[in-house]
Amino acid sequence: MSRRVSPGRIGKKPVNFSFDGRSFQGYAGDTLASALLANDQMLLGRSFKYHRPRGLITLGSEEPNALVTIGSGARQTPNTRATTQELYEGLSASSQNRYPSLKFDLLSVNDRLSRFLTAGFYYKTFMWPRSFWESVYEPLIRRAAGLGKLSEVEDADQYDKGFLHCDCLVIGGGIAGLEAALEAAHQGKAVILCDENPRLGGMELFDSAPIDSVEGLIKELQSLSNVRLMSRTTVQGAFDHGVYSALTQNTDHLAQPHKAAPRQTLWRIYSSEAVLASGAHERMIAFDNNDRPGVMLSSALRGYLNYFGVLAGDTCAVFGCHDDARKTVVDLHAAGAKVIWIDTRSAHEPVDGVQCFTDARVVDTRGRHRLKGIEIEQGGERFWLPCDALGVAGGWNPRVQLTCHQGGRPRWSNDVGGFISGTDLPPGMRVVGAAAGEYLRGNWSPVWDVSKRGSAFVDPQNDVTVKDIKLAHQEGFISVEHLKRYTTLGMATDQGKNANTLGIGVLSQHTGNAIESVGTTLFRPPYTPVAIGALAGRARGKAFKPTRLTPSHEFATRQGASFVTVGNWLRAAYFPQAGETHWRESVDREALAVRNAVGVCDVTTLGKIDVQGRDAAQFLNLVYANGFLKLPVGKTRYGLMLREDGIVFDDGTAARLSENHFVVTTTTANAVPVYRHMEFVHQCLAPNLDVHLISTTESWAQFAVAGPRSRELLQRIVDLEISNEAFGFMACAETRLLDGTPARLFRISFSGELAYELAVPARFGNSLMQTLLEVGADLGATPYGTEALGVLRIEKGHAAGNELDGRTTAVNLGLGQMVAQTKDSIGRVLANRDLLANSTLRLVGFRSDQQILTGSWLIPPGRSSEQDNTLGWVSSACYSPNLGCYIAIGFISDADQYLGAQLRAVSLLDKVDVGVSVVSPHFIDPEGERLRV
Amino acid sequence: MLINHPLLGLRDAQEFVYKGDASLLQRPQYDSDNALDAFTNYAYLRSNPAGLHQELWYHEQGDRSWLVVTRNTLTHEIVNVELASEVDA
Amino acid sequence: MDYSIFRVVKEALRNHKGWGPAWRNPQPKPSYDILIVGGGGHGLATAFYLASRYGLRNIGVLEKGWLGGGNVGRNTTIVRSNYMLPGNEPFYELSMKLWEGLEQELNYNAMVSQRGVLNLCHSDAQRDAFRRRGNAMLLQGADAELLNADGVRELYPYLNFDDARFPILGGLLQRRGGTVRHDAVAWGYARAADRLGVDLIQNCEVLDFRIENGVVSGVETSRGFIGATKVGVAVAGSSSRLMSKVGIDLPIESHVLQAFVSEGLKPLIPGVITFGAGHFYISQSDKGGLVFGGDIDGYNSYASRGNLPVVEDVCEGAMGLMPMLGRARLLRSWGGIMDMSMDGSPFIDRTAIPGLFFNGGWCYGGFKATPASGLCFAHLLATGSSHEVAAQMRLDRFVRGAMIDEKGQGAQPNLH
Amino acid sequence: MFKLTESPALYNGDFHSPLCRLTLLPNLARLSLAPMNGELGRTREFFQKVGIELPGPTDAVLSPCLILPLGRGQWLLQGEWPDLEPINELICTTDQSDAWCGFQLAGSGGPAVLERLVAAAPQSYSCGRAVRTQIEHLGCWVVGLDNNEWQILGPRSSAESLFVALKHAALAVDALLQN
Repeated sequence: MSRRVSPGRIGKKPVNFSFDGRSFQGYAGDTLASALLANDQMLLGRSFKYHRPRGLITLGSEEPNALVTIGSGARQTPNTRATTQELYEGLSASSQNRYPSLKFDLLSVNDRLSRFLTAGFYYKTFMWPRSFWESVYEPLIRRAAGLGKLSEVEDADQYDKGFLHCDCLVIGGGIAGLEAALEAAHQGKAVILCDENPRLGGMELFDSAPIDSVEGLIKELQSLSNVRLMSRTTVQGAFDHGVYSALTQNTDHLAQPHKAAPRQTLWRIYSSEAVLASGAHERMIAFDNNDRPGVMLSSALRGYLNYFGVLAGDTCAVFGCHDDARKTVVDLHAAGAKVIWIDTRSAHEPVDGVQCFTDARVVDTRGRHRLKGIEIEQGGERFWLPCDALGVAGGWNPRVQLTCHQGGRPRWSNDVGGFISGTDLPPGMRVVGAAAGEYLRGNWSPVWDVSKRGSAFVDPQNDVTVKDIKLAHQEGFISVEHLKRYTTLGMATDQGKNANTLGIGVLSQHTGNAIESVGTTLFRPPYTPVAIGALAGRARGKAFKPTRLTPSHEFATRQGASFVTVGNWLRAAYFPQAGETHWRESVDREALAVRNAVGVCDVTTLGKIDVQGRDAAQFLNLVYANGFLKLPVGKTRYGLMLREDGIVFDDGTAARLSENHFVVTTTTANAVPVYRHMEFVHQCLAPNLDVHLISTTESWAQFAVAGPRSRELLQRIVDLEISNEAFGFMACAETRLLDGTPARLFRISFSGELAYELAVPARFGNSLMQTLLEVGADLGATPYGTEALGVLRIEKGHAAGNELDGRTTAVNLGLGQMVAQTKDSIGRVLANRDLLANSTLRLVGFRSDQQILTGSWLIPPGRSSEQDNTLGWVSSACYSPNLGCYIAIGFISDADQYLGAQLRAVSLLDKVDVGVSVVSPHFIDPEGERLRV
Repeated sequence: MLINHPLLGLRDAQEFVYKGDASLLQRPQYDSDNALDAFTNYAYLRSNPAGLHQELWYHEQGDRSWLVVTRNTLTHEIVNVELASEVDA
Repeated sequence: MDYSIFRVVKEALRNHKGWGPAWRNPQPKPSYDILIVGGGGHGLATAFYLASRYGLRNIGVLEKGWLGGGNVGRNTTIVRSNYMLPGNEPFYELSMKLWEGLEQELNYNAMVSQRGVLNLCHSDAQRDAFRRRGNAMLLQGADAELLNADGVRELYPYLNFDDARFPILGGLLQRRGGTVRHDAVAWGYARAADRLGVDLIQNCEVLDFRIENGVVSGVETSRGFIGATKVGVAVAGSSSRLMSKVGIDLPIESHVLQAFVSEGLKPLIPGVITFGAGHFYISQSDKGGLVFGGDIDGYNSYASRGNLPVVEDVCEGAMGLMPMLGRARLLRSWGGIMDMSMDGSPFIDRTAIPGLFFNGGWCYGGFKATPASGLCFAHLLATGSSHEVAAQMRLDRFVRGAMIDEKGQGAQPNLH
Repeated sequence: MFKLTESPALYNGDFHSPLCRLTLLPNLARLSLAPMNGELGRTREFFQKVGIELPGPTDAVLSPCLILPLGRGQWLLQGEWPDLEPINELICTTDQSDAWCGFQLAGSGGPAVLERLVAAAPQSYSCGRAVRTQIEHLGCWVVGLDNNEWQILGPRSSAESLFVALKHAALAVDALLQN
C-alpha cells in the first residue's frame, strides 16, 4: 500500500478533504494527488477510450491520467490535474468519465473490445444506413467520449487581467531560473520570474539533498527591488516582439478566498529578453499494460517520497534506462521500502541491499485497480515478481514548448536523449538548465518499445498504443502529422508532453529510421490549458463592451422610454405613455406629432467631425462625391461619401460655419470609420492640404426639432432670427440660446418636415431636452425615439443603414447625378464601372394594406418563388400612421418599368406573401415643399 | 505585436487599425486615359509578398497617425516605421 | 478494399494484418494530362471528381508536404450554405448536397454531422439582414429558419439571455448545416482518388511553371520536371506566392486565422452557434473538445500563428454569450493562412496563360466549399468552361464591377 | 424664461478603498488647438511668452493649465488657459469641454490598478507624462500628476463604463491584498 512515512518538506498541519464522497485527511502543502496517495488511493480515473483504471504517473502539470472534477455547481471545475491541485480544508473532488462508479465502470467493456476499436476504426464503418449517423452512432460516441462535465451554470468567479513590463522575464523558478534572475538583477535589469508551482525551487525540492542553496537564492532575490517573483504563475505563450502571456492562480488553493478576489489573473508581459528555465519532465517506456495504477515515473515516485513524505508502495520496482533511476532507488531504499531495480543497461553503480537486474526490462504488468506484479525479461527469460509500485525512468524531455511558439523546431539530441530547442528561438529568448539539456546528459541507453503484444500505452489519456502506431504506419499514415491525426497521439490534455517523444521513438524503432528523420515534436500555445474565463478577463455580462449613453439618457429613463442598442449606444426607441399597451401605439403617436405639431429627438449619436484649415473646402471636395468648393458660409449641404471602390460609404451633411471651418455629420454606425477614412485621405493621399480634423461627437448634444411648429418652438429658445427669410432651408449658424448657452443651429430635415437640428454642449443636453418639451408644451412638443425616426424617414424615402449595405451605389439610390464627373473624388472612377453605372436596380417605395416584412423579396404575380424570378428586396418597412397603410422602401431592377405595377413581397421564412404596389419612395411631400416653408 | 511609433515609441499593435498594402499611397490620376484599369489595380490587386511588406497602420487609440510599417510577413519582424504623411508617395 | 463493419471485425480477428495503405505512394510519371498543384482538400476533391465524374484517368496531384496538411487539416470543421448572393448561394448549396452523399460516394466515414448552424442576431437591423438572407437561401433551394428569442432559448437555454450586453433577439438557423471531421475529408478524397488511379505525390513541391510559346507545358518541382497539358492550382494560403512565379498579381491578401479547442468535455453543445455581436463561434467535436474561433488577426501574414489580442477577443465573446464556459480550459490554438480575397468570395477560373487554371481566394470559408470547389474546378479543367454555380467566381469580376461581397465591406480583405 | 442646467458626466462616480481613491472630476473647460500649416513656430513662441512649453508627444504640461499632445500638431488644453486672441489667425480651435470626462485616481494602490488596465509602460504615465491609449476598449488619457496621483480622461458618453472598469480593477487589487 502507499502511505505517509514522513512530513517530507511540507510539515504536518492536517487538512480535511473528500474524494468521490469519501472523507480523507492530508497535510497543508499537499497536492490532491499526494494526499490521495498518502491515503492509499491509487485509482484516480478512467482512460478516455477504453475506460481503463488509471492512477497518477507524474508530479506536475504534465499529468495525463489523474484528472478530477473539483467542486460543484457554479464553481464546478472539470479536468483538474490532481497533481497540481493544492489541498485546502473542505476540498471536494470527484472522479470523471466513469459510470456508475470509479471502481465499476460499465464502459470498461470497451477495453475488452479494444481489438475492434483500433486507430481510425470509425473512419471505416458507421456509414450505413446514412441517417443513422446523427440519430444513433454519433450520440453514442459523443456520450462515451469527453472527460469531465461542465455544470452549465454561469461561472461564479471573476477574472482579472493586467500588463507588466520588464527587461528580463525568467520562466521557471528552479535553480537555473533563480540564478539567471539574480544575474540579470545584478546587471540592473527589471526582472520578473514566473513559476507555475506554489513554491520556488523546482526539481531540487523533490530530491533528498538539502536545499539551502536554493533557499539562499530565493532570499536574496526577495530582497531586491528590481525583481518581481511570481509563483503560481505559468507563462503560457511566447508571442511576437517579446509579448508573453502568463496566468496567475489567485484562489484555487484557498478554502475561503476573499469574495471580490478574482480567481485568476491573465498577464500580458512585455520583455525584450526572456530566459527559459522550465526544466524537464521524465518519460515513460512502452511495455504491455504500462498504465496500471501504481506505475508512475521514477521521478514522481521519488518526488512524492522526498517532498510529500509519501511512499507509494511496500515493494517498489524501478525500471530504468537512465542514471536517474539510481537516485530513486537510493531514496526509496533509505525510506525503508523493499526495492527492485530493473535496468536495461549492463553496467551501473549498484546500491547495497537492493535486488538489481541488469540488461533487463519490464515487459508486462498485472493488477486491475492496483499494480500487483511485473514481468521481467532478462537473458531471454521471463519471470514475474510481485510489487505494488513501479517507477519508470525512460529518460527526460526538456520543456521546450515555449521555444516552438514562433515556429521554432526542436532538434533531437542523442547525448541528452530528448528533443532540445532548435536555433530558431523566439527573438530575445535563451534556454538554460534542464530545459537546455543541462544535468540530463547522463548515461542513457535508448529504449522505447519493449512490449510483447503492443498493448503498451504511448498516449495514456487517449489510449494510443504501440499497436495503433504500427497500424497507422501500415495504412500509410507515415508523416508524424498524419500519425498524430489518425491515432490522436499527443492530442490529450497534456498536449503531447508525455506522448510525442515516446511516439516518435517507437516509430523510429519500428521503421528503423533515425529519430531526426522520423520528425520532430511541435507545440503551440498555451503551455498548459487556460480557463476561458481568464482569457476573457473582466469582459462579462454588461461589461462585455462599453456602453455609450446619450446626453438625454437620464430624461428618457425617467420617461420610461424603451431603449435599443445601436452599436455601443443605448438610444430611446419610443416613449410609451399611460394607456398605451402596444409599442405601435407609441410610435404612431410620436410620428404623427412630428407631422402635425413638433417632435424632439436626441440625434447626438450621429458622428460629428470638425474640419478646419485653409484647405478644408478642397479637402471635403475630395472626400465627398458631390461638390463643396462653392458652399457658402452659413449653409449646409447633403454630402454623399463613396468608398474608393465606388460603393456608397456614408451620407451626412457638411455645414460651413466659416470660411475655414466645416462641421461634418455622419451616420451613427460610421462615425468612427468615416473619421478614420478622412484621416487616411488627409495623411496618406493629400498630406499637403491645410486640414485639421477633430471628432466632436461627444462634445455636442444634438436634437432634431421637427414638425410644422418647430420654428415657433425654436424661436422661443434660440437668440436668433429664424424666419424663413432670415434662416432658410439648409441654413446653419453658431449662436446662443436665450439663456446664453452656446449653441449651433442647422435647418436640415430627415423627416421631410420643416425641421432643425439644435446642438448645445453635452452637459446641457438633458436640460435642453426637458426645456424644449416644457417650452413647447402648448405647441404639442413630443419626444420621439428611433422607431418614429425610422417611420418618418421611410415615409420620406431617405436611405439609411439598411439601404447603405455596402453593396449599393449612388445610382441604385437614385443619387447618381450627385457624383460629380468634373472633379476628382474618392470612388468616382470605380463608380463608373459597367455593371455599377448601368445597373437598373433602384430604390423604390411599396404600399400595401397588409404588413410588409423587411427582408422580403419581390416577385411578379404568377411567378414561382425562386431566385431567378425575384426583382429585388424590401430593405425597410413600417406602418405609416400618416398614410394609414403599410409602406416600405427597397430595391428592384428595371424599376422604371415596374413603377405603378403590382408585385408580391414574399418572405418564405414567415410564409408571408403580400401584394404591394410599386410607388415612388417619397411617400410624403415628394416636391419637398414642407421643408422650405 | 509591438509597433515602434516614430513619435511615441513602442506601442501595442492592439491600439492600431490595419489597412493593408502601402501601395494605397500611390493613388492614380482620376483623369488619366487608363484611369479605370489603374484604379482597379490600385484598389484590388496586391503583390502580397512572403517577406518584407510595406503596410498601413492607423493609431486609432493613440495620436491618429497613419504609419507605414515595413514588416516581414514570414516572421512578423518589423524593420521600419514611418509616418505616412512623410513618405514620398 | 472496401471499408465496412464486417471488414473491421474480420481484420480485428486476424490482428489487422490485412489493412493495406489507404493510398499508394507512387513515383511521379514524366507527364500527366492534368496536374493538380496542392494536395489539400480542394486539390484532392478536384482529382477525385475529374476521375469519378469526368472519367479522366491520367491525373497527378502534387503536394509539397503531406496530404491534407493545409487548411483542410486546420479549421473548425463547419459546413453550411447560409449565403445570400446569387454568385455564392447555389455554389454552397451544391456543396451541401455533395456533403450529404459524401461518405457513401467515398466509402469513408467523414462524420458528416448535420447538427444545425445557428447565427444569432442582436438588433433589428441584423434581423432584417437575416430575413433577407434566409429568404434568399430558401429561394435558392437551401433550408433556413428564422427563430425568435424563445426559439433560441429552446435550443440553447444556457446562453446569456438575462445579463447580455447585446440581447439575443433571435437567430437564423440552418438545420442541414453542421460539422465534418476535417482530416477524414482529405483522407477520404485521397483514398477514393487513389483507387481511381490518380497519382498522389507527396513531398513534391512545385517551384515554378514551365511556359512554352505562352502555353503551360508542366511544372518544375523539387523532384524534377513533370509535364502536363493542363495545370490546376489549388494552394489556398500560398496562392500569391505560387502565381507570382508567372507574374500574376492576385486580388488576394494572406491572413492568419486562429482557432481553438478546449479540453474534452461531456456533450454540451449539440450544434454550431455563431455570436452576432462578438467575434465568436463554437461547436463541440465528437471527441468532446469545444472547437471555437473568431476573427482573423487582421494583418498580412504567412506565419501559421497568431497573437494574443485575438485569443482574448474570442474568449470575451465566449463569456459574453456563454458565461458557463468560464471554467472550461482552452487546450490548444493554431493558425492557418487564409487567401483573403478583395470581396470575400473565391475564384475558380482560367488565367491569362492557356492551360493554367486557378482555384483560391477562399477566405476562411474553404472547408465547407471543398466538395463543390473540387467538382467545379474539375468541370472547368475537364470541359474548359465554368460550372454554372461557379460562373461568377471569376478573376476579372472587379474590373467589370461584379463583386460578390456578402459582407459589403469592399476592397478590405481583413473585414470580410 | 428658461435656464439650462449642467449635468455631470456621471452621477455617483466615486469609489474609496484603503488603497485608492477614485473621484469623478467636475465639468471642465477643454479646447483642442492645432496651428495651421506653417504656424507651429509662432504658436510655440506665443505660449513660450506666457511661460508654457507646448509638450512633446509623450509629455504633459500640468500648470497653469493641463496641456496634452492630442495628435501630431494638435494639443488639448484643460482648465484655464491663456487668452488665445493674439494667435486666433494662426490656429484652429475646437471646444472639447464635453468630449471628455475625467477621473482622479490617487493612492498607493494606483500602480496596481493601472497595470491592470493600461498596456503602456508605467513610465509613460509617470509624473509629468501622459499616454493616450485604451482602457477596456475606450480611448483614454492617463496623465501622471504626482507620485501615486493620476488623471484619467475618457469619452464622456462612456463615463459609466470607464468608472466600472476602474472600480473593478481597484476592487481586485484590494481583495488580492487581503486574500
